[in-house]
Amino acid sequence: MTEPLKPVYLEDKLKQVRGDGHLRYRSRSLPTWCPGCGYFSVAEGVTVALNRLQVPLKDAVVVSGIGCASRFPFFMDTYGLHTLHGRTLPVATGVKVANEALTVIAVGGDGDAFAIGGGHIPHAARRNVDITYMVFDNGVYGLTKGQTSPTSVYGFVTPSTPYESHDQPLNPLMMLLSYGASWVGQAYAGHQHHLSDMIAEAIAHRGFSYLHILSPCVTFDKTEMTYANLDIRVRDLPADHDPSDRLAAMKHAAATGHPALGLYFREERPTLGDGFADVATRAGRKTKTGAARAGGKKKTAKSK
Amino acid sequence: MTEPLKPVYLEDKLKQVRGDGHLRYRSRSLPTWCPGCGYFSVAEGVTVALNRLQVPLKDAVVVSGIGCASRFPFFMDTYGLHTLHGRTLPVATGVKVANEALTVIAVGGDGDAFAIGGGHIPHAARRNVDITYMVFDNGVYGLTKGQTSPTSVYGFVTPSTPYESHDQPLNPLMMLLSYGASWVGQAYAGHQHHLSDMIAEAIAHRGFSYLHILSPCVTFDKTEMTYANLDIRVRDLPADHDPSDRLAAMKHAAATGHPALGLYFREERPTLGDGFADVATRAGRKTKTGAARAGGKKKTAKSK
Amino acid sequence: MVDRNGSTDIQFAIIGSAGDGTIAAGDILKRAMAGLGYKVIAFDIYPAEIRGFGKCISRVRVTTEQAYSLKRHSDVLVSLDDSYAIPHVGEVCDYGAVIYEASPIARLPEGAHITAHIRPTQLPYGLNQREISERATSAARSRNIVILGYLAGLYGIDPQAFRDVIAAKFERKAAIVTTSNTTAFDAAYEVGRTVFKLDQGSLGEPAPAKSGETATMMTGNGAIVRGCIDAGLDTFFGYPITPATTILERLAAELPRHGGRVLQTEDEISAISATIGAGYAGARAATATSGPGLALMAEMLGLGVMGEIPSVVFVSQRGGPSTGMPTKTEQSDLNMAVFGGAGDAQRIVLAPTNVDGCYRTAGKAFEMAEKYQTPVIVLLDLYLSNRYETVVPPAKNPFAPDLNKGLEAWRGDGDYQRYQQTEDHVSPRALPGEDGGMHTVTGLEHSELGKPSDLPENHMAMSAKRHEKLKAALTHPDFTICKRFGDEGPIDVGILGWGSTFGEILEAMFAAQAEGIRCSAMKVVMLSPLPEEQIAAFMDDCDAVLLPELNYEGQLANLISGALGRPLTRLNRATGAPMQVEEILAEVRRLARAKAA
Amino acid sequence: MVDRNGSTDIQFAIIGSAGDGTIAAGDILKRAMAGLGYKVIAFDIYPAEIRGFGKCISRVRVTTEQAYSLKRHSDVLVSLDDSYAIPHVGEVCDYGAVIYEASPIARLPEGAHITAHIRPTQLPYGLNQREISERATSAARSRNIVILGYLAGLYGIDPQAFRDVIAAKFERKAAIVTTSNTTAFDAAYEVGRTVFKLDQGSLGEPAPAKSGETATMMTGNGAIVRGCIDAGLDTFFGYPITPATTILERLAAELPRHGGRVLQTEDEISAISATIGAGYAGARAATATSGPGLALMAEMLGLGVMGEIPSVVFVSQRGGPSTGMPTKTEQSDLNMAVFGGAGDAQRIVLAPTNVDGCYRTAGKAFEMAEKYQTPVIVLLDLYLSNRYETVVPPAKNPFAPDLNKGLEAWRGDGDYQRYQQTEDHVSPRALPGEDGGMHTVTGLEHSELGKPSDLPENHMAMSAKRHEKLKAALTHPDFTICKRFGDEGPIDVGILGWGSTFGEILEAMFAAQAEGIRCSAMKVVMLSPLPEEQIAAFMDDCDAVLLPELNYEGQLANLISGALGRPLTRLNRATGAPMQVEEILAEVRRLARAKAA
Ligand SMILES: Cc1ncc(C[n+]2csc(CCOP(=O)(O)OP(=O)(O)O)c2C)c(N)n1
Ligand SMILES: Cc1ncc(C[n+]2csc(CCOP(=O)(O)OP(=O)(O)O)c2C)c(N)n1
Ligand code: SF4
Ligand code: SF4
Ligand SMILES: [Mg+2]
Ligand SMILES: [Mg+2]
Repeated sequence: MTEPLKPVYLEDKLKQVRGDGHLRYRSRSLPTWCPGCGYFSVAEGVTVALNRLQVPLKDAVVVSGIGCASRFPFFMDTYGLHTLHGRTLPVATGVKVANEALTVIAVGGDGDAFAIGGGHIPHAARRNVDITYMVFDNGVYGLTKGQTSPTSVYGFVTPSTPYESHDQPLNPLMMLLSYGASWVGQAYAGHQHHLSDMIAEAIAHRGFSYLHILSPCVTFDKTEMTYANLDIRVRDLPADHDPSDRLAAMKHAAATGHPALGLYFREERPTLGDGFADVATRAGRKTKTGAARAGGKKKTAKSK
Repeated sequence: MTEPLKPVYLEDKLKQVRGDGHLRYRSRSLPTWCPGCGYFSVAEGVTVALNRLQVPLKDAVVVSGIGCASRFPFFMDTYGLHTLHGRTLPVATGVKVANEALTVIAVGGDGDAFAIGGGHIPHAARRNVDITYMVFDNGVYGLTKGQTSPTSVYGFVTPSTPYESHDQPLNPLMMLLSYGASWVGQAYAGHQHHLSDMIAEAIAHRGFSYLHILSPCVTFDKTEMTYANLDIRVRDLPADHDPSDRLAAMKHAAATGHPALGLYFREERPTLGDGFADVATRAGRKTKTGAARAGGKKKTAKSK
Repeated sequence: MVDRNGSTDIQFAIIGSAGDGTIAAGDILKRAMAGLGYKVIAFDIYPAEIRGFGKCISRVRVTTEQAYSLKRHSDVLVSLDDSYAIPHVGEVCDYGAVIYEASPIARLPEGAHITAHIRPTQLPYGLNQREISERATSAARSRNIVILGYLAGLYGIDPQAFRDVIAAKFERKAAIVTTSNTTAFDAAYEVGRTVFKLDQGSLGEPAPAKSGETATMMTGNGAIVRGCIDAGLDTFFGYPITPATTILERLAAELPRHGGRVLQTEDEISAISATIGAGYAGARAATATSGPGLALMAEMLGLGVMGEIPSVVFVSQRGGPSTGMPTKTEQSDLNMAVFGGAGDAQRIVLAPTNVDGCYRTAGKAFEMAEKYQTPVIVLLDLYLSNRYETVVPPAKNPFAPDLNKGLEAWRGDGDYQRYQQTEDHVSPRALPGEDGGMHTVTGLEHSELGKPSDLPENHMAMSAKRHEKLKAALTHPDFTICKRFGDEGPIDVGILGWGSTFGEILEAMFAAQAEGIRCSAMKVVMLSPLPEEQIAAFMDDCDAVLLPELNYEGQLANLISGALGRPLTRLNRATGAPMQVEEILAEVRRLARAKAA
Repeated sequence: MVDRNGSTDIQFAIIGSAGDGTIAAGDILKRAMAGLGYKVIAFDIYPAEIRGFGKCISRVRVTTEQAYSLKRHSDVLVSLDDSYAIPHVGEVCDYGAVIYEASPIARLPEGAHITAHIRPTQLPYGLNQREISERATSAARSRNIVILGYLAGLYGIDPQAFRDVIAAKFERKAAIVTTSNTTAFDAAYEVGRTVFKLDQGSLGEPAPAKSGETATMMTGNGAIVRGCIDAGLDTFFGYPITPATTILERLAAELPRHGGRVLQTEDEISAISATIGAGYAGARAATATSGPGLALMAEMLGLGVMGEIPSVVFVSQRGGPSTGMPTKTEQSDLNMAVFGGAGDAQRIVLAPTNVDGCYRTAGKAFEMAEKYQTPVIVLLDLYLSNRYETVVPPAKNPFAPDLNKGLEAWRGDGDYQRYQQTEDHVSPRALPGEDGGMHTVTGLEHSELGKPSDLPENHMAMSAKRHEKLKAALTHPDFTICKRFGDEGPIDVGILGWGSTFGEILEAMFAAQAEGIRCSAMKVVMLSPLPEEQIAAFMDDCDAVLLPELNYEGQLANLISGALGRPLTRLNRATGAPMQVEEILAEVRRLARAKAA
């Protein structure tokens, strides 16, 4: 892991890289996020990662739910799908099942993921859908102006919990590990280089990759998940951590006081797409008999 | 743990215990389950447990979702609420929040719990709602006639997966442990005495208790989660397992080849009700000023 | 055996308990009759419980020309369990036959036996079901086969047709199963052939098949599956729920052979979400559910409307509200299909009225979803989903393979506009993987470019676009959005109808015409957008308009009255059972009399 | 400053960018005016983005008698940012004032300056906002306070009223904040007081308060919260969503003081599920959401209908479909509120038309839910939820504490029947914890005992029970289900309306009457069951009936036409903005002319 780096904003970036092509993954819509929001680092990270992997713009689809985090697709020059609150993963699954050739990146906030969307995560993970899921965890509901979220600290005071929240926060990394996700990692918006690296790794993984990104909301959380707090608290995963050891990963994930950054777990196993291929074989797939195939579907030729 | 005991059916039971009051928790509706279904053992277990704990009939509420398992409330002589597929836990939470004095038992099948209902479990667990949740896991959709479920084995052939299921099964125990449930245990319908004991313990626990019950579906699964298979595969948790050690519990939960029965984890921490009490104090609770209180609400006097 | 135009029309009802093989007997019967070239319409009723006991009824109507509904009165009742059959003896028509166990094991008190319930005008046939079965197979298990042999003998039906179906049915079992069942069948056939015949007559010849046509028998859900496959369905995401489960199951078995993918999702929200995701990516995508599942899909269907993403949702209705009566039929999800979304969320809603219509509607639904870039809901109901009819599959695949107005239709200057306002209100739709078409689809209101916008004029214009484009579906090629039957010109009583109930409506219309009432019926297949013009024209012709439907308040009646601002007479039933032809007829008579008076 | 019956009627519009304190200025203005005893109606518009820039408008109408809506034309426009204000100069009426920065930092090209847009009939007031602010507080930050001081001086409003509100507003901040802001205010007040007045007049006296009444100012959502508390709300489960979030937030702060419990759930499905669970257990239970959340609640509301469980759902509508326009108003969730469930899932739907109505409807919703054992949906919309009105809270809590027909009403023999058929179709409801009342509630169709049943007669009878019991709500004590305003007897044009739009309808009606058109307006507060009789009687009186609503197709129009089988004229807008009085008036004129012709 590299040294902390201050977040970079698109405006600065624009000046800095005019003409070097780095920004070709970004749309001309400037992010509407608050200045200082951790999400700018994530956007930068995705840009770096896509550049590094040279994913063709036309083949990348960014799928999101609803929230500040989920505004992300608008700021990309790829295909995008800004869905509904919590439905990021099933929609992304549909996209991937329809067209295996696409690089599908699903993003959302902690509320989108673990509150309203929490029921879908185990299934995307166990099916090993070949997509990348990045949760931008700011421990708060940004877009609706600052209510408590499933990852908020115990005792958080917000407009919906004015007498402190009494819910124990969830532990997303332990959850994803228990679901059987085939790639699980954690990064921090304050460590730009490491974040970009992790995003590239997550996208490159064949199967369901889950990247948890700690990302301060500078507007609605001035006391808990701030840069100041996180800068002090985050650690690297120990160098000797074996990412094929799920239980060891669990142990590190349990140590929430000092969130460890890095790759927790990785395994290679058949993806959902592999499953479909196997089903087709077992079923004795014929060439398409439907009119759709007989007539030759333009789009099929193009996109698959 | 006690020796295996063959399941007991209500009809036999009826003859056996006429007049000894044991059956007073059971309604006069005979279960509509198939003869041999593991659920008869669960019903027996709940009856034994309620007898042991002497919960007043009028104060027990059994809440369920939809499925064969969820038919359970109809066979009880307590209050019952047969809700919707997957909504067992939030409805049960509402019941408990409305009236702390009730003993709330939530039940459902593996599909009800981990497919459509999966999004609610983390939140009931982290809030530590003081209810007991029992999932009757038969690894299949019983009521809809035998489709694959989230806990079905890899490769399961069913009407909806005629060319084998390609989804990795979920691990409910690991999931519940990762959610922060304050009591997690496992029992087996084929081991009646142990099952009854575990149910009693689960109900007695103050906080959210999760009991996973392995229970064969004799009609739609003749090959996988059968009595024959499970009788051989199940083990006791090692005697030296420390139920306050969440990571040790995880390790045992991960060993799915030989499901271990017993108490995986237990901790005492404030419940959702405790949280509300704290909020009331912080808010400076007045006596109720609403007309509802001024006028004196009959039902309040009665039920709270 | 009512005679219609001198040809065959006979309805069998086999009644027994869940363990008796009742449904299996009905299945063999209808397949044998269809094999002989008769038209069949058949519907089974079974208990909601998974196992154990409970009443099963298999009703099979056999005709020369395809019938529109089952009849209230059966011509033949076969009892495999008298305790269940006795309450149904009354439904056997005069000169109809009642076949029962001649030597019941338990001796019943006088008057409790089924024979005590048979009217003098009905024809009683005692049959030693158990004895014949035991003699042939040394078990009583084949009683359901025995009654089939007897029926074949009694009515002079070619026994080979039955033997073929029995052989096919037990193909995967040990050979001995087929042999012993055939033995039982043959023994009973002899008994039936030689028994002293009462007055029941024998069957007319089936109509010869038209050249090149081979009739096949399928259920509504089966026809949906065929329609999906012929329309080139790419992906299907579903979650089991009665009575839609068999669509998922049949597709799971068949679609992979045709290059498609089927996934059982974790719930209905996931199913529709994945369907919308796949639709966005260019697949022909569908899901199937019943009322409770459709309720869960309401929010995501709204994204389909707003994002203009094609998708098809098959909804087989059952008794509601809530979990309701999962194994009973009803037509009460129309409100939700048409109105069940946040905001102005218009979509296309179609409801076929028979099995053949299921096939055509399924395929056309994909065409419409793609052409008008919208969710399409196809409303079925349990009675239609599960009933069998003989249908003649089209010689040529009737569905268009690709109606997407694609990126190549984009003609503007500057950036590609996913939501460009065009003449037909449909915009060129680029698919992921296509260069030059990158854009973001959103559930937020958006500009032509697809960027979020909350400008008043934009919202008004986009709302208009989303509504107006659907109107073109009213003239979608080769699709019947509504159709008029019966008398032309001035009409005493017109009957409007939708879904499975239209079969009973047609039968009632024929009966009313036979009584000299000028009667006409119109089926409405496209329920949203509503064919207002055609319905108004029909109503103009009618002195009175009746709308029978299987729900409590009259959901289509509300819809039509709301759109046209005109009253009509409602006939509503919420019983879980199909509407009775007689109920409709009685109401038609009443309206005709009221007019005459 | 339009004169209505010789009393005050002045509307201010303050326009600036998100960082300018525009909304805060409007807030102080309306509180100060309300403190002086004027009636206020106020509505703010702000950008959808969390932060950064974007146009903010705060409109405050101040009157002697409570007004029904904002006016299209403001009497005073204050610009804090000319680039946003310029497009709005046109909305200032003749002889209205435009107040702007006299010494802008950036020198604009001739013609681009705001003064170039002021009509000769408007009164321009240049004010050195920045300079006064900087002189008083050494920062430009207090410009929003400066304009308030200026307004007070200009219109002769008691400055102390402003100083009090400013002090209260900054109470929790450092004392210096209050002091410096007050200094800025006072400085500007002097400037306003002494500036050469053009023709704008000054304010009339507020009407004296009726004895014992203290008016207070609240939003629609604030009034909902008060109604909930006064009705004895026990539990509230909610999930944040604009524009309903503030109900959750306010209740979270206030309900615990009154012994109630508030929980932010993981989603809307959980919120309604817990609400239904709590309702089953005997609590007064509610949740609040907007269209997308209501869509998710559709299935569980069905359980409430089938299980006859009381619950209250507040739905504040926003622009749809789908995520739509979260910060814009619309009336397009009516379809879903009334029809958005599987099966025949009738429930009670209420829609208040103003802030005072929000309070009464909220409380009565709990009474009705309990009395008729049913879900009750209260439809609000963003415009109503967020707008401020002065209201006079009732002296005595107007809501009944317990209307549950409890176990003690059970009179039958044998086992307690939860769903006993009774005269009023409402059955005695035992609550968990009560001995002798044990039963299981289910979403399956059930017998009177509550056991699952799919018998046809039972389903018909239970469907009838669930529908018929709701009719009693039409005569629920002390609740206005609909109400007629304006002329009696034969009417040229009648206007039907619902929700927030009814304010504009009333203003249009007054204007039409002033023009000599015989005009009457009826607000429909209970939308399900529909007050058919009263609406029909109203329509009988009218030569033409107009129904203006903020959606694309006319959702209430469909409902009324569907129920009554009668046509009416629709006026639909889907712009995200409140309807304009002038649009309604134009349509009324057109209909009146058509009649005359
Ligand atoms: C069905 C539904 N419920 C609620 C909302 C309102 N809503 C929008 S964003 C959001 C939460 C955002 O929090 P998070 O997912 O953590 O994202 P962030 O804004 O913090 O990036 C909510 C509740 C919605 N749009 N849809
Ligand atoms: C919303 C909804 N979707 C689907 C169904 C159909 N359904 C009923 S039970 C069931 C699954 C039952 O499986 P499980 O929860 O494992 O319970 P089991 O029958 O095995 O005890 C399904 C899918 C339903 N009733 N409601
Ligand atoms: S509100 Fe918070 S999460 Fe949203 S853009 Fe602003 S800083 Fe980022
Ligand atoms: S189908 Fe299976 S789970 Fe259902 S009652 Fe029968 S044996 Fe039990
Ligand atoms: Mg967040
Ligand atoms: Mg199961």
